Amino acid sequence: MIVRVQAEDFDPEQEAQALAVTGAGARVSFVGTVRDFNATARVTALEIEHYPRMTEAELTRVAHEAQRTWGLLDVLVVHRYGRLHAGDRIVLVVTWALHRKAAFRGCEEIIDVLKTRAPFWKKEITGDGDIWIEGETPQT
Amino acid sequence: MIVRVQAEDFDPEQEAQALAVTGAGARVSFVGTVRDFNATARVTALEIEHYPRMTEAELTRVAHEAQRTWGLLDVLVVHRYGRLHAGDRIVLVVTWALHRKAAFRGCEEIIDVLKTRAPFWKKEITGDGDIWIEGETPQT
Amino acid sequence: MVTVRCFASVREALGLSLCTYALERPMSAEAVLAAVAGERLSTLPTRPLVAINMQHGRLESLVHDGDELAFFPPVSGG
Amino acid sequence: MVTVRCFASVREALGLSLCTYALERPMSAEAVLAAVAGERLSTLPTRPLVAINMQHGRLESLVHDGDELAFFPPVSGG
Repeated sequence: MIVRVQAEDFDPEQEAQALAVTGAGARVSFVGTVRDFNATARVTALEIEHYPRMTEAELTRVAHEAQRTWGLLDVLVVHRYGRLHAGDRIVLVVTWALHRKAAFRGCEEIIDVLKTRAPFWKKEITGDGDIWIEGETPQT
Repeated sequence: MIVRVQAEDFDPEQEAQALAVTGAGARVSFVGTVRDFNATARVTALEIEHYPRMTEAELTRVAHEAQRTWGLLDVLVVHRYGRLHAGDRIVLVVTWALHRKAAFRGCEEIIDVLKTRAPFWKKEITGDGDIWIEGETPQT
Repeated sequence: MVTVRCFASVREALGLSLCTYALERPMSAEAVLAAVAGERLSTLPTRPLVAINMQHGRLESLVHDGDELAFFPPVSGG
Repeated sequence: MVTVRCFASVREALGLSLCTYALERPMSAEAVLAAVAGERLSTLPTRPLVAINMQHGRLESLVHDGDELAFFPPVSGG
């Protein structure tokens, strides 16, 4: 299992190859990217703040839970922080399983739970000031 | 949209990059690979036969249906035929959407429907003779 | 004239990959199969599936001059 | 002594990123926040979320010497 938080961009295929998982019949990858900004809002960038060490700890918990629930052979999670622009990759989740259902369910669960529990916060940078994007409340 | 049937291997990331989709917030990729063979069965390879032209036509129908149903921004399907070995990639399905639910549902639907409708047939090659893998009956 | 293709275990059982058949009257896909397979038809363990002009169809469907028929077992791709 | 961190809009509202607080008696996480935020606490539009030792917790939870507390708004990653 690899869980990493970084400012740098990543190559989804190179990341997945690095784990060198064997015996899997199915691999599902999710790549989240910055959508085009609303032109009228004059948004020029996105700034992602995070809570160092807790992000890794929480992502690891989320990945382990999904691995147990769905019997995943392996899991990879990479999440970026810092300043991002339209089209930039934000997050990568890859799951390996014997069969496709487990790989799909596990991958989707990780990104769903990540969005409610991993301590990241997004701010839109505009010419008129910055706007925090409203987040989701984690279940404790 | 790209739909391709080929004997050659593919690089999932290069294939996805070739479509150069913009404006998507989510991309989901499924890669199906040949699982390890049952050692006792002395299986040495997998041979995939297909119905040229109908495979492309059927995969295109499946991709269009999912695109309509889930509002996908784009779809990529690559499926191999010929002789494959344990660990080899067989199929790639990539979906792009504004939001992750649509990308996940669309990708999963394409691979599910492909498995019941696309005219491919798998045979296990063993030292003692070849065994056709039992398939799924397509809904007409 | 219709084109008839067979795939996978159907191809092997019938020893038939590709042939043409001259339609003398409207016939079902199944009747065309019986005509081109001859006595080897009985070697098929179950009724095969059919595609007509590269779309999944029914064995009961009538086929027309110029159609391409294909017979095969349940698919197993992906 | 506990460590207190604030993130995102909570950090900006309180003007507080990182500080320590000397616990004199067992206190709730919320009471620690009130103590370190002072009068700026009222600038928070809602009660923040809390993590205790890098796990999501409750504002009512008692904190102990050596704990690391973090206060922040709902998360918005992914």
